[in-house]
Amino acid sequence: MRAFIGIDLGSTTTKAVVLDENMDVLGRGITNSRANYDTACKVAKYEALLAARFTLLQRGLASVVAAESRLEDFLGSLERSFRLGQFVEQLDDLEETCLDKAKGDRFKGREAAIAEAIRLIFVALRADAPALFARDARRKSDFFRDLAGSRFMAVGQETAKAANLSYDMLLNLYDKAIIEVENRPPSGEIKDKLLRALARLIDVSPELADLVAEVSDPVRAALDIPAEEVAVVGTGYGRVTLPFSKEHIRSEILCHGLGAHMMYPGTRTVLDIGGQDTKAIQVDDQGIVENFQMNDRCAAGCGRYLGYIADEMNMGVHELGPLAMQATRSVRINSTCTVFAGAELRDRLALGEKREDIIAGLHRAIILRAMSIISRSGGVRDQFTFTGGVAKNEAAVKELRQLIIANYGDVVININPDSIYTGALGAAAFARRAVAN
Amino acid sequence: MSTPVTEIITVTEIIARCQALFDDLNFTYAREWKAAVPGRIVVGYMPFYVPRELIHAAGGLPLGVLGGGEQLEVIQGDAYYQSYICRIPRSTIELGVTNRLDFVDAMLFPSICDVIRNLSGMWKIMFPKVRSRYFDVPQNFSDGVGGTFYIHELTELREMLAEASGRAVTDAAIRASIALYNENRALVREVYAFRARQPWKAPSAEVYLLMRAGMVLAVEEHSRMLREYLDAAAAADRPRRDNSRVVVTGAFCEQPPLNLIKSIELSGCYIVDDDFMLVNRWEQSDVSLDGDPVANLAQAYLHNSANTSAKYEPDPAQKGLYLVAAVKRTRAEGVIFASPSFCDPALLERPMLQRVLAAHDIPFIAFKYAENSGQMQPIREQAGTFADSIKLWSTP
Amino acid sequence: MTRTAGIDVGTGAVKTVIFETDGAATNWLIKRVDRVRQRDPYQLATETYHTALEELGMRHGDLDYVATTGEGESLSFHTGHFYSMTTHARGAIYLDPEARGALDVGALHGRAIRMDGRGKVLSYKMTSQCASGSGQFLENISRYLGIAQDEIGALSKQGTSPEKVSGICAVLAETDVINMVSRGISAANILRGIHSSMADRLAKLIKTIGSVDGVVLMTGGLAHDEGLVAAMQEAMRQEKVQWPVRNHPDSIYAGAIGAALWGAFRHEKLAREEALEQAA
Amino acid sequence: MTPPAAVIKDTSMLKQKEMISGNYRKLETAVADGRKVAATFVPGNLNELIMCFDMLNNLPEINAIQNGLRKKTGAYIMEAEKRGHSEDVCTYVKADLGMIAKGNIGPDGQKLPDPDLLLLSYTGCFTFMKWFELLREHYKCETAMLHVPYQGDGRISKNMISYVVKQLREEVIPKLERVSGVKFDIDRLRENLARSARAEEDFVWVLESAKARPSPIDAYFGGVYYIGPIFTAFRGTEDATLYYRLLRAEIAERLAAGQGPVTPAGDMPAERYRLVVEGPPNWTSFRDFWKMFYEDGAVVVASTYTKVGGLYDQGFRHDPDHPLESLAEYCLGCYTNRNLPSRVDLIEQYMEEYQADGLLINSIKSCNSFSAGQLLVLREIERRTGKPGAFIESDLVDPRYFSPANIKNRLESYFQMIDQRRGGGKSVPARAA
Ligand SMILES: Nc1ncnc2c1ncn2[C@@H]1O[C@H](COP(=O)(O)OP(=O)(O)O)[C@@H](O)[C@H]1O
Ligand SMILES: Nc1ncnc2c1ncn2[C@@H]1O[C@H](COP(=O)(O)OP(=O)(O)O)[C@@H](O)[C@H]1O
Ligand code: SF4
Ligand code: SF4
Ligand code: SF4
Repeated sequence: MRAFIGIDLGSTTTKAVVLDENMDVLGRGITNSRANYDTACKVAKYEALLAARFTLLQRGLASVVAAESRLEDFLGSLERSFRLGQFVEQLDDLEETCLDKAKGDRFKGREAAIAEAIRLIFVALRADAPALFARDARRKSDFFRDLAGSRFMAVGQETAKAANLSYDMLLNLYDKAIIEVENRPPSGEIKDKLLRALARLIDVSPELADLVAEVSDPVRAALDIPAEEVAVVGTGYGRVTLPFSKEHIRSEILCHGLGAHMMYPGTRTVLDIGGQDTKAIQVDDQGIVENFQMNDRCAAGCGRYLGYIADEMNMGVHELGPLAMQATRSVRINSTCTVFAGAELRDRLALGEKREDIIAGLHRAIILRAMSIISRSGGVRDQFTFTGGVAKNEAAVKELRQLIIANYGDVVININPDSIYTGALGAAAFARRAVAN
Repeated sequence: MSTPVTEIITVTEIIARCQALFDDLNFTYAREWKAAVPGRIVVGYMPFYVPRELIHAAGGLPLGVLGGGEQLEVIQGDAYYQSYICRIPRSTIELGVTNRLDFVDAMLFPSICDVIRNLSGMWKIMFPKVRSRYFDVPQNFSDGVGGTFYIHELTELREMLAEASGRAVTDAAIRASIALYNENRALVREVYAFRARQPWKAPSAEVYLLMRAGMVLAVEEHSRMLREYLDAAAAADRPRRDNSRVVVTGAFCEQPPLNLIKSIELSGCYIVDDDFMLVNRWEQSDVSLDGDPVANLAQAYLHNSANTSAKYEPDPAQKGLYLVAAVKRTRAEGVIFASPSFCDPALLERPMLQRVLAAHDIPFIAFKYAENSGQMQPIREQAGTFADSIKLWSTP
Repeated sequence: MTRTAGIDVGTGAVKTVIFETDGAATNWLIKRVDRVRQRDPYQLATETYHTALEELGMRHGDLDYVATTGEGESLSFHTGHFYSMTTHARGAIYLDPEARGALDVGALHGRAIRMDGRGKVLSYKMTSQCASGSGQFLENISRYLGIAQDEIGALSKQGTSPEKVSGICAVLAETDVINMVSRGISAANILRGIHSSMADRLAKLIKTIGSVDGVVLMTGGLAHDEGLVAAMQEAMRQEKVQWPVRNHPDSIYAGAIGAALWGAFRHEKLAREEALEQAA
Repeated sequence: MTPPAAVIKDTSMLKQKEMISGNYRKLETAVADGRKVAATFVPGNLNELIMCFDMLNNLPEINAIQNGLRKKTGAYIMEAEKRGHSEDVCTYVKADLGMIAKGNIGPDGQKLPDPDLLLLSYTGCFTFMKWFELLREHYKCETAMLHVPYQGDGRISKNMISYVVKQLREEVIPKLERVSGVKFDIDRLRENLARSARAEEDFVWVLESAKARPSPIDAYFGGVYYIGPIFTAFRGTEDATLYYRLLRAEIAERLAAGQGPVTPAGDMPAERYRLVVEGPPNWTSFRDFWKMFYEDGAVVVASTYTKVGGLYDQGFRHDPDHPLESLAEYCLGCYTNRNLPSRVDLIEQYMEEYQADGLLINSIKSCNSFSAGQLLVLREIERRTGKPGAFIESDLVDPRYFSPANIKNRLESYFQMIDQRRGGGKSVPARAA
């Protein structure tokens, strides 16, 4: 497997895409960005290569397992088993690190109580884990930091009360530990881990044993195909600090333009709303950037804005869209300042407005800002493609559709479930080109 | 006045009418006014001084275009302006590109600042079919120099209007218009004086809406409305609150959101004078009706017009005294500088005015706003602190 | 004898105090601070107020004036509301009789206030909308770095080569900080950098309010951050401002104290006016 | 507009440096020498007239620029803001007021004299008027106001000329006579104007040399040096005439040799992109800003900033035969006094005549006069020429508003975009997994 990899180091998430020689996407991976850029890239790449393995598995097994649904089911179970294993491993690491942090003068005399509390919390966390990775389970996020964090806080509050310890202190231990844990790069070979996951799978789902036996050889064959990382190109907000040389770095504008063009060759206008920037890009029929505009130094109205709101309401980011969809009207919100979003929210709640209506208003505010940036870059031309993390948010998409149609008439609007990977896809294409030329 | 008893109109009704005019971003009134009689023209102008008499004399409706306020969603307008430029030009462009001003025959851009000045050129590029004119006024106030220049400018404007309306703008018509506007200005001054006497009877948000109506209504109709309001407000029974009295200044162009005006009052301040929509009371006493009407307009501009930061003050000793005079006249206890963010004329003037106030021991506070500001908390906080200190320190 | 409560409803925390005053003598009966933490601040304020009353064995009717400040304008059971600058000025003088300036730094705001000896606000300046110099920002960062609130001060003081944060914006500043971590800057230097950037801005704020005839007392939640206090003192030295800046163990209550004391003042004034009216 | 030390060491440059420091020296000793000082602005300055009264000329904008290049303005701006000026307003004003508040020490480190007259020739920007009202409040000296009307319809009318001439006669000249104690002599003015016209001729030749490929000059980063004498205290002097003669000879040599512009890093290697730039430069990071261009082979072949103090390349010359009228026409014709449609036409003309690859707008936060409407200018130019445009934002002398990473990002993308467009590029649709 010759792999051409694009990595998009964003302000909130880091994405990787693996292409093969024919420019086919083999795998995509994502993780939260973090202080250690190197790790963020490694994790994203690791995830993308993992996904690529699954693509290879699927190709290898297609001839062996005739029923498509059965194959899907098997691969899905395998992936969940893999993720659960990884999650538990990281939980173990986190627990150990927490205990390690609970030493020193500040904790004098309370060590035993703290250790016990931590143990209890992690017992609960581990007990929860399988449910998180059950079939069709809804997760608040896919990142370890968010998953472990939200459970830790929920369980921690009660545990602290019961043990008569300060909750702030327990939270602080978690904060101290998580930054270390998440900055440790993933260890171990994908292949070995997958094999272990396969073994576990039989333990939990004995009914799959036949199938597993049946596919064992093609699985091994697929896992044995060596992965050769031919070229890696980096882009994104953090690109200047990427551990790559200058020739292996492209501006995120070019990558997004090219990525969108690859997904939808008819694209002329691209809107990307990421964590802290919003870009509107005009491309020609070759995917070459003709014009672009970005938000200026203010981060108002970008993805992080939704993050702050979600935090304020104690929800996951991906739950905001569905909530806003329940609105019956939308409250007019003028300020999209991220930092004051919470204050504004409280203000409106105090005035008796309904939560869903306010949230709908906040989404509209974000999209209005994006509309201005689009308009500044030259308006919307057919076809229009919406990319970036916020494209996953149905309420944002709904407002955008409405406004695009109202202002630019009937244009094709493309939104891809994988749109968050657009920049990385463009980067991967540049990687492929670099080798071709 | 002999208003029959059956026709007594309440404050609520008048203000509801004004609010409806204020909310109507499609300018239905002006559209209907124009459609009612063939040959009528509508001439838009940006907030500030323009000689409305000439427009009226040409059979036109002067239509104040005061931006989009807080309700307009600015989508395309933002594409034309950087974040560090005030809001009013972008919402005005939005009004233009969304065809809300498509019935306007000519646009005037008064000489107030570089932003409006450049907007006049943008209008020429974006709406080539509309007559648009940058309306310059002299900063030299001697009759032979600035006066002569200004009479020329007025004459050019007069010609443009005649061309637009297809009829000559006669001296007699101008004189008749001056008379109507003299009457209107007198009524406006009366409303202001009434509020300064009994601010609890004429809440600032009401007076504001009433004056705003004057920017879009025919002058005759507005004068009638002012008269009705004066009667109705005097008759209304409204409680008097323990508020302090303030003059608001700096808001002569981009308008604050109505909520801001309400917030100032809610947090304990009665506004007893302001500089919202100065064009309503630009000439400070009647413009003469004798002789050459254009020369009279020029005279009034040079020697008897409102003071504001867009006008040069030739006499350093006089700088800012108009504000002190306003405070004295209305017995205000302080001044609130409320200016649009990024408004160069207001913000550059501010420190000079503040020093004059300080020299006269007049307390003041200052804040900035945008026409679509949503957060009133900081405003309430500052106006409230101002009012608190009067509440706590006044002697019973 | 006048009994009054002061309730300071903030975005970060609700502060409640109850006072008993008799002429010039004041007796501070109780103090409470509750972090809002995603709860309804009004409900929180109501609850805290009632538990405080209970603890003192009092009922709502026993109080002569319940004064709110901060964002408490629409708290249903209050007698009157005073705005934050009014109350912080008064509270600062109560805590530190030499105070003629107050620097209130809370969850989302910073304000510098100059007052006279009676607590009358003479001038003030507030930070503009952008919020990187606020408690919320510091809290987010320290959580990110895994540092507990009580560790911040000491750690920051250990910083030897502070790294300044550029941003006006808290969001971008957070990214700045993550960048710093990635460059291996120590937590101590990062915190010290944030403190000194904040202090720079706050010192400039103080300079704009004119010459303070006494001490500037830091009030609000961040007055308890020794790292910020130290940075503040340093910044004032660098800006060559003579007025000493200090804090007080009860600084966070300044707003609530001011509200309670102004409540008493107003109550007495109103009573006098009523007496005057009755006499007439 | 002296360059930071050791940038360009040509004879003309040395000459200019000597002229500028000479002027500062004269200002420093003005009081001792008993010379009267007029403060005035660059756009629409009446240098030839001021010279008739033996007065010295102190330009606050130039002080702000010089202080900006020396990175002193950050502190001055803070000082002005501390004294109640809004963070929103023009930083030239604040840099000037801050400098005065901190003791009025000029860029050369010597105390500047208080002006005897504020000559407010108010051209192309309302801020000037407020600026001098503020200075008047401080110095309490005489102020002469020359109101120059705006070319709202894109033309200079007779009414405008006679208004300006009348003000010169009745307001400005009498005040100059009174303050200086020198009687106005129109023949002296004629001589000065004749010298101006000669320098203007050479200056225009230099600007137009950029039509060649490669261009021997950078008409923006280099251009700001070339405009120095003619835009400031030297127009109408013998020195200025000489400077432009020297400069022209030097450029002629480079042109003949097929050389590109001189940059702080020596000769520019190869010309890759030819740009027209609209808007003033940033001064606090001038060198870093310039570097982002020459490093990538980008040359500015025409700029509008070099027209703020007069549009000589459009044929205007000071005219000794109509002295006051020609001063009026000069003031009325400065770049920012032209309406937006004329500005667009001018830029379009530059794009064509100088065969540019695109238009870059450096939008300045301080300056509404330039900035309000620039996004429409960009759009119009793109529409009319089909060439790509780019938009960056910075400020004149406020270091807080120069974000190198941001600007670099945009420039880089812009240059890559021009390249890609030239190269065509191949279509690469992907197949989804
Ligand atoms: N599943 C989801 N549902 C809704 N919003 C999402 C989802 N995933 C990410 N987002 C939004 O996308 C943003 C991140 O977008 P991304 O394009 O990855 O930004 P960056 O490249 O700057 O890191 C987040 O701040 C969040 O608001
Ligand atoms: N002991 C402490 N040390 C440091 N910071 C503190 C402490 N207590 C509170 N804070 C900070 O103070 C902030 C709350 O301050 P406060 O003045 O109550 O703000 P507000 O009035 O806006 O609620 C919180 O955001 C918290 O970060
Ligand atoms: S608000 Fe101020 S800056 Fe903006 S257009 Fe009006 S006068 Fe000009
Ligand atoms: S704090 Fe808010 S307004 Fe300020 S830069 Fe950040 S997002 Fe923008
Ligand atoms: S606004 Fe522009 S033209 Fe006016 S003084 Fe400032 S920089 Fe100069």
